[in-house]
Amino acid sequence: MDAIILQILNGLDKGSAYALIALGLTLIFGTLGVVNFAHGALFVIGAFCAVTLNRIFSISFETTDPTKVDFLGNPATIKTTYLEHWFGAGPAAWMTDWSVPLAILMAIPVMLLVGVIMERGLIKHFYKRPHADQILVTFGLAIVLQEIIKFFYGANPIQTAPPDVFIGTMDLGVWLGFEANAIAYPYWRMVYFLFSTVIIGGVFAFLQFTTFGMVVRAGMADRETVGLLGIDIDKRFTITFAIAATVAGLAGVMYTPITPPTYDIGVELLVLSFVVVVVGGMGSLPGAVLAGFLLGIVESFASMNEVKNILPGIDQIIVYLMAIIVILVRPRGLMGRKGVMED
Amino acid sequence: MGILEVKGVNKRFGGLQALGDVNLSVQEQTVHAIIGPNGAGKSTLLNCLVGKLIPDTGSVMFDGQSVLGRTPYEINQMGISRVFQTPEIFGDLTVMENMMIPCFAKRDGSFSMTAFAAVRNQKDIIEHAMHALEDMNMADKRHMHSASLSRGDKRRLEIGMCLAQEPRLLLLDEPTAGMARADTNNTIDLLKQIRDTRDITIAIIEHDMHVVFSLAERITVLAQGTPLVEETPENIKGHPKVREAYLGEAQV
Amino acid sequence: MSKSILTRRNVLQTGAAAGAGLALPTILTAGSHSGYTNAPTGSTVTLGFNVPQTGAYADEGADELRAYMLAVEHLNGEGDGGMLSTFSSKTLEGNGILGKKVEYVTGDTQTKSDAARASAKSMIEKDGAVMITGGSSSGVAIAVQGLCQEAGVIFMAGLTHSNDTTGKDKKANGFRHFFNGYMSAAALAPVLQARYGSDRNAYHLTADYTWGWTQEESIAAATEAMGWNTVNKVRTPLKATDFSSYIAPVLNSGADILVLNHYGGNMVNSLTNAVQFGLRDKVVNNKNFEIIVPLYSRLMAKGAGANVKGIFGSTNWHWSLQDEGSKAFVKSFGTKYGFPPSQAAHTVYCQTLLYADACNRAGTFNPCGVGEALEGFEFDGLGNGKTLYRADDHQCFKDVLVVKGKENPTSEFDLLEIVEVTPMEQVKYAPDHPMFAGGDLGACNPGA
Amino acid sequence: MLGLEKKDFTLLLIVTVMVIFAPFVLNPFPEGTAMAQMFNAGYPDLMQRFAIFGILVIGFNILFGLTGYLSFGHAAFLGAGSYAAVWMFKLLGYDIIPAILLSIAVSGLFSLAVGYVSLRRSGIYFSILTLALAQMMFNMAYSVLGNPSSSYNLTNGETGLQVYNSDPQVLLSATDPNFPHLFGLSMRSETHLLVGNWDFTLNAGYYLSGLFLLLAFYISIRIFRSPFGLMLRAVKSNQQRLNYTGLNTRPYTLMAFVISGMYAGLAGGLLACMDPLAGAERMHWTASGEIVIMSILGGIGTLIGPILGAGFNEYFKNILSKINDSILHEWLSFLPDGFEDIMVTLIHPFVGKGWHLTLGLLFMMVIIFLPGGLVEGGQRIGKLFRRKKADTPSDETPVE
Repeated sequence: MDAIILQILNGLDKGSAYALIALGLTLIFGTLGVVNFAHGALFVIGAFCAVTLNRIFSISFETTDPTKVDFLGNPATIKTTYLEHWFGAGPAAWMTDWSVPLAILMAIPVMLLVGVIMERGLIKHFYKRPHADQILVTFGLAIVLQEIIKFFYGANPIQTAPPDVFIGTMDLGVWLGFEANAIAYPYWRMVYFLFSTVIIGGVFAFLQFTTFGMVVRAGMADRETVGLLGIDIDKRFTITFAIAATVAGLAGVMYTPITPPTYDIGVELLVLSFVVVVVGGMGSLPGAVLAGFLLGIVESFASMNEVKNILPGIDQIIVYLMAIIVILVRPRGLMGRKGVMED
Repeated sequence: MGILEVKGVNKRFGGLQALGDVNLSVQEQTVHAIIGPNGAGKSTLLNCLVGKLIPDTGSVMFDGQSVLGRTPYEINQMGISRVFQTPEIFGDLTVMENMMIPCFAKRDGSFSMTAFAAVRNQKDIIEHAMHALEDMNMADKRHMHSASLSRGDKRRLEIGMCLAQEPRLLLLDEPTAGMARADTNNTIDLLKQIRDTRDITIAIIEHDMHVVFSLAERITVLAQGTPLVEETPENIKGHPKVREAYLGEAQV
Repeated sequence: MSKSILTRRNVLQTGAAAGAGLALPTILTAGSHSGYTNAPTGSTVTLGFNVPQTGAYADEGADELRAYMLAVEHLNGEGDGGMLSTFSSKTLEGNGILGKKVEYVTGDTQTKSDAARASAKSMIEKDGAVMITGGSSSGVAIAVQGLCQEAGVIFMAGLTHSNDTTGKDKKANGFRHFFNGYMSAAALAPVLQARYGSDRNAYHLTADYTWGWTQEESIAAATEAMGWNTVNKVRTPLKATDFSSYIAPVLNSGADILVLNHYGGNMVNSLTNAVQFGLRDKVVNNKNFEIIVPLYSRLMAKGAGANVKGIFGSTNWHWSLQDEGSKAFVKSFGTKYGFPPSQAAHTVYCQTLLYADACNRAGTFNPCGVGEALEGFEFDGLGNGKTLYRADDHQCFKDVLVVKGKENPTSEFDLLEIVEVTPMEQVKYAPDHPMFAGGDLGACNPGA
Repeated sequence: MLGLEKKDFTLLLIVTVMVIFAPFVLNPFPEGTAMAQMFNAGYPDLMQRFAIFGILVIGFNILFGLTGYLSFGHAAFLGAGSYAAVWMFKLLGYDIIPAILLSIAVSGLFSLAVGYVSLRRSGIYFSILTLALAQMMFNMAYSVLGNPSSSYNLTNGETGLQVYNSDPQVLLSATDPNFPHLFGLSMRSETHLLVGNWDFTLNAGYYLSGLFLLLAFYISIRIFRSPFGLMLRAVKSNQQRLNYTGLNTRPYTLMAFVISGMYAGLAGGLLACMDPLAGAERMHWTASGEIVIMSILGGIGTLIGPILGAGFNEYFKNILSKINDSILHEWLSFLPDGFEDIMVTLIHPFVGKGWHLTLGLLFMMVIIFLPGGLVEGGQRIGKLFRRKKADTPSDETPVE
């Protein structure tokens, strides 16, 4: 039982990352009608915002300490961060410690900008082109973005720790009547789950309660009509794209302490998030969220030894299997409307 | 016994009764129009005839055989050709190639593995297609990219493609919708010519009364998914039920 | 026609007199030539450095490339000479190899066996490389080793840790300086026993591919031999990034040791996740829960950050070693690039020197001659103490380092501390050991 | 001739001449020069790749170019073909005929199964289905089906399937070369032609691949010009109209899928003949993406495009990945010192380990500005020269 609860928690945690990516993907697809294969790269850009802020905080000047030696036997250089120099040791330590949450503040403008540039500079020109062209050009963009990141940050994973207070685990089991430490779950993973629920809730509230959101929803339901209403579609498309980019980016920022980011995780996540979108139903926002969590949980269960002993290797293919079954049995996905993208 | 017999067809979409107990009999070698106000179920009925939709109950017989449960291409091979509201042609192909495809369908059936024959050696097909183009007065346009044709020419091409299959029943779905008056009149003339020169049955769904009264020999009026009357054009004009259904529409 | 591979350079050599000066074309068939593949003709010799430049191991590949360029400098008599002065064999005098200046070409393995072979082939066929070296994974090493055997050039393996490279898949033209899974296990086991006792329950998480399997087998065998119980062996997909669903079952499995048979990004992620789940703070069976990473790499340890602290593993070499050879190498590498070399850099540097020295001693670049010179060669001064290139399987036997993540690193490079240098005798095994059985070295192939 | 109209026959003739003289054309620089080092491409491995990937992309073009169905899992059939061929080498011996026959058959069967399932959907659903099925095949090949210690080691996992001396090879006779061969002619045997300082390599494996390329190209022309090909183009243009014209699209698309799968199988088999090792990575979905890239670079739906695209991609991949800083310095040594360093720094990100970036950018440029690929580029240039000539349309539509 405790094993199952743990896997559900893991599934929710993975699922929240999937859901956030799929949410943006669906938003873009539903409003702009564009299949964005570069969406995984946006997650990676977000993740590297956190890495970058961490690096910025550790920019330092060097002084020589003649009493110590470095690995070559030369007098050691002591690095002092400008942060420490300017703000003093205490605040500097606090800021470095909280660099991941602080990176959100940096990621929001960065991601908005990236989104606007991407949409205005590239995607815009592909609204009228076939879906295959959209897939291909964004696929190309994904390669380019990931290679740029690799050029600056290398190929190895880069560790960014969560704030100290979130290191360690929380004993959830005792609340549920299990013995101590039977169900211990890392704090940061719970933070991530809460964070993503807040973001998901925020996006839905935004769409539900603002005029802008209303237009977006109307556009997702019937693009032609909204086009006829004389609303400045172009501007709204840009903003929608930027919001979707930001959601993916924030998902990336907060994910860095869970698994250290590498330049190429976007590709893996992209395939996954497309599966999520398809399972949820093309163009359905609640579907994307639901499918994200569902897929996370299914994936977690498939990695359990009890399951793997019966079906060896099932954890390697479960995601694809889900996609195949859903597309064949129910092509509109869990919550999609009939006829979307079916030609 | 008509060539097309629709009996007791019902179709519901969720809570909406799109078609309610539709009975319809189209006699061989007549022009039969199905009219009705918007939302009367004309398109749903048409889709039930060509295999796109399957009615909940009832039967649709073509020449004594049921069409229900058959796919569109099977129904086409039985002898029903459909002309769409907006012309559906192969935009990436030339006019000639467009015309050759129904000729192949007529000769080879729904599938044939002809990967090693050369199209240019199919003399019978080329001849057939050229005839069909000449019938439509389009032979001189055969090298044009069909996407670059005018709206009226696209319509002609589509009708020509349907006729090239020598169907027994030609279904037309609002063939003049969205057309300028001149184009509409041309299309009417074309259809008249087809009616008068070929052994063919035509069922036409139309909104434009001008078209209907120029062509049809029988008219079925559909309202709220149910046939109101089936009559000759003369008798339809003053029919009270029709007036009621079309209240406010000036043409009647 | 002969079935041998023939490339441009050696043909030019024989054809030069007949063909070069004449306007008439000369036709040469492979049969008209004898010798060996890519015999250098002019005043230079070309080596092929085949390292991952793209993909997950690109950083290790870059470090290997740095070491190769350093080795070439030293062989050609530039720079400070590095380990040339500490190497026990004294044939290298900074005048190239056999008096020929060393040149090199580079290729990208992409850490894919197909791509690695294609790139090696291009270096052999087009650039006339007489030796191929490099690689950062066992799959690639085995694939390229097979190619070099067929093509008739020497392969000096880079970072490859699978038992199979000098076991089931060993080849006469291939040589490995790096240690392997068995040696890691043999070196680690006594240390682990001393620290953690002999009554332990180990849980293995293993990357689901060739290297992972052989390492899991080696470690499980060695730890079981000292009394440990293996609770479970779980395979994880190679592409996994979030290991939470594999870590969570460990919590209540009754295990008190977690062995991570992971390398690269897998290792960083699984270790990070394991620490996240509080495994290191757990007490199971009244013992502190411990994590072991059998194969350590400093470059990767950096990615895992503070999570490596206190965790045991093994490594082929580490820059903090204080023997003369290591010091000389660290000095020249550090001076040139500004940071200390990785174990991958060290191993490829040594391989290049060893190859050059073997050529000098054999008096030829012929792979059969070079192979003979390397087989059974004993040397010292390259950083791992007295080392033997065993003739039976072309595996180097040398001291293995048992390391643990440093608790208080003094710099960003100071991540591992050496716990013990396990002597060569302790990690040695018979050539026909079951874990290495089934292979056949075959005869050396000189190619054309 | 050969059942082709004049224009197509000319095209076939041009390709034939290209195949025959590639070893010369691709080695324009004399041996030993810096230019030769970098730009000469006339060595067996690369030329074999030109031909083999040409076959692969020609096949892909029959599916994607004609029907518009974008498969993101085509590399799986290449891999299946390679595995089949290596298994033939292991079981029977190094004769390539059974290997190639089996690789075509196996890929044909795989593509029949995959096509049957995925062609139930179209558009992006089709793409995702093919991607998912291919990734499942890749994952199984990479790990579960490749464990040497298990009883079902079909693929030898990460290392790749290869021939061991202990393999049965029941048909191997003592006189056979210890390498894939055709009636005793090793795929590796070569003849060198020395002219002045030039050295041209004529390699058996390349010419065999070239022969298959010509055959593949010829078949593809026949398919393009056949009623079947016309139907496939009609599928791309308007599937609805085709259905309502009495044609069943499913068997057409499925046949196209299987044909292109068999092309991929042939390519996979040939790859194994040139180098008898089959690695799982050639099945990964990014490898499928590369096939898509090649066909777009060349020009989708054109006859010659696939050959150009495959050649272009393989050539630049090979050249770009091998340029390192020392070579850059050598090239730019004519520049003033400081300027040389700046140029090297500027070019550095795009070569060597940055070759992915360059190809990615190039690919984007082509999609944005030249949707018809190299063929469209060629046509645009051609138009500039032919402006004055009156356009006389021929009786058949040009598909190039």
